[in-house]
Amino acid sequence: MGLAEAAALPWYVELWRAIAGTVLIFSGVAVVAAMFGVLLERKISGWMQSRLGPKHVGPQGLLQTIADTIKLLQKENIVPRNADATIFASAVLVVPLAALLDYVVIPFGTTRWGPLIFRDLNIGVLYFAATSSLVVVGILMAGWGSNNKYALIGGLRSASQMVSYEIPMGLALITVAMLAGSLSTVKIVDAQAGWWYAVEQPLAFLIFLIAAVAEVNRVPFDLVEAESELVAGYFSEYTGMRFALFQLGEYGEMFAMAAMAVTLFLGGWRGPVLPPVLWFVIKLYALIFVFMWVRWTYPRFRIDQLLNFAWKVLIPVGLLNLVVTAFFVMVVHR
Amino acid sequence: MLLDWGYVAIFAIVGTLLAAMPLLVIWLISPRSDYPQKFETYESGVPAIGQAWAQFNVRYYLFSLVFVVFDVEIIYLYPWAVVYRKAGPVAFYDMLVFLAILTLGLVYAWRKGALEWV
Amino acid sequence: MTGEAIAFYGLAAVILVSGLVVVSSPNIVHSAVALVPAFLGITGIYILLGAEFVAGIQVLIYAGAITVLVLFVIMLTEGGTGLRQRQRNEQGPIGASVAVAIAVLLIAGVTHTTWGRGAGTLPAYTPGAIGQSFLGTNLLVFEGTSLVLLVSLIGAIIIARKEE
Amino acid sequence: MVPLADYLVLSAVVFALGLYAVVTRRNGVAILMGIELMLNAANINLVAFNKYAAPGAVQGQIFALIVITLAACEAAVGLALVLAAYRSLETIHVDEINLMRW
Repeated sequence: MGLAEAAALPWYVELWRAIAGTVLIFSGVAVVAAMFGVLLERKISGWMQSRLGPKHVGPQGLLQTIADTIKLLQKENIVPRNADATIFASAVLVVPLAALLDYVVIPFGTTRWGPLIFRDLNIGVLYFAATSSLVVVGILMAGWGSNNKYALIGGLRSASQMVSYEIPMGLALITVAMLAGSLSTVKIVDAQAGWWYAVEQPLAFLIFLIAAVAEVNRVPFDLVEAESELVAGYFSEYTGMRFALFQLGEYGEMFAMAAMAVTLFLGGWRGPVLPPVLWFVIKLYALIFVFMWVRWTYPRFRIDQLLNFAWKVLIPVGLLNLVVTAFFVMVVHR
Repeated sequence: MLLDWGYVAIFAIVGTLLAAMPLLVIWLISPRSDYPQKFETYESGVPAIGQAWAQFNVRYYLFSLVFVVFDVEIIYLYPWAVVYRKAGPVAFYDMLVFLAILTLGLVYAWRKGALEWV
Repeated sequence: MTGEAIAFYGLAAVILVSGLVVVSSPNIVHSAVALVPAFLGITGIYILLGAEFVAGIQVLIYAGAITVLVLFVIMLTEGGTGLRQRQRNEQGPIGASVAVAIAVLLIAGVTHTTWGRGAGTLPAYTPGAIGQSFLGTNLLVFEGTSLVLLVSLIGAIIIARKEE
Repeated sequence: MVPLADYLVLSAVVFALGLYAVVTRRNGVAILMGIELMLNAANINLVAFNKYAAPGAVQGQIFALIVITLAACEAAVGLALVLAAYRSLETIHVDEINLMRW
């Protein structure tokens, strides 16, 4: 992976390295983010509501998600008669793939040979913004392809919500890129050797976190799925493994957002004593815990409140924050 | 640089294949039934009336319209942000003018009610 | 055949196949969705040409924003697939022959010209180079775009909003 | 290395595809999609010339950025026009929008 940049490796070595890295990241996301994430979500939800959560499969219910996956594998694969079969089937691949592509630019740690990252792209942050914007297309495809009223309303709501929150997220990304003077994620982590950007830029951090929660359609911004009104939103019609792939995409995207927040604002893998990868994991799970905590703390927004919040609060604040930060950077530099 | 993107391309291709694998598995092992009501559109148990492919409200369009314009504005800030630390105060005033015009657009959309969900 | 050539012809195939779907599918939503692989293929072409930054913008704007806008408008107007209506006017044969004629003319033109090669190499870090030029030679472009965007935002809102 | 002419041929074919859509489609949205394809074809040319003819500068790429910007504006305004036409005339088929013809 992003280890020692040996210039003259033969092409098949590079090919196998790339394939091995992909398989590693894919299985990591599937097991650590999706399977363990679902379990964690259920356990933490249980803990916050003073109940136990899954308990019976394996020790303390640890194998619950594996049992769920095996169950989903045996489920029937139903395509509704009225659905548009091509779009219905391909949406399943678009959503998880767009989420997975985010992981290319996330530095998980550092070793003696250099940062542990799939590829340190020159335009890392922009790449992240671009790939996560592709999720919207997948969601619209799923919502429209199902030919189901709940699914279509969920898809449309989701699309307008996600595009609205892309703007404040972009403003937060730009603020960080301006401070670090680079779009590469590794350089941004390096620039946080002194202070974390969460300390220098608490406002941008807050904006990024709020936008991240909205981008992954979680409570309090989950009116896309709003189970009490829209059943399951855009994936109402999906059964069995296709449903599981949407879950993979959703949890993969959530972990990617948290990992990006760690990289941009919490100093990435940096930390004393413990090995860098461990630090990264600790910070990642701390943020994931915050996401789950928020879920059980706030009620769901209405769509007008949600869009107002993006356009009339977050974007003006983000713009102002950018200008003020730029001003201070200029003053300090003179 | 091309090597980097070669990796990304392989990531995309292999990732698609890996994501498609469970679909192949269920195609092989999942049960099939020909019970016709299973293929009905789900509407909480009530038979669905008409298609979902009906018309929707124009509000969705207004938001995505404002979004496209702002998204384009933001892409111009990325290259600006990269060079800002090395550039002089000129960069700051450039950005100020740029954002002032952008803010005019936001204020206009706000005043005209394009950001209202009514 | 080098890796670059393989990538180029692969991407060209993706672009042309999805482009064909865009222009010929009777289902208007299929056309709109097929725009996405076409745009992503063109992104790949930009990367082959060393324009990373433009490639990122291409995905962000075309695949992530314009496609969404197009899908929204289809859902707001036709509502469905458009299969019930005739999608093509009576100029089909004429249009096809004009398109083919222009393609042949352009291809003949570009293949019979000897293109000069410029000296120098591309800047290694395109976002930085573009940013520098926005603060120098292309300052007016930088400020001008925001004006263009302001005007089109105002225009589009006026047109799209319901009149009271 | 892939020669410049190959990129130009690709862009010519994409341009012709877009032109075909613009000339033969009845649906306003489909026509706009054709225009997007044509603009993309122009962009391929600009970026290709940047690499092959003037690699020292980034003028071609900046031009491509401007084209992308204008394409976004065009899509926003054009689709707004389609919506307005649909609202007042109940059709988005351009050959039925003939109020101004006599």
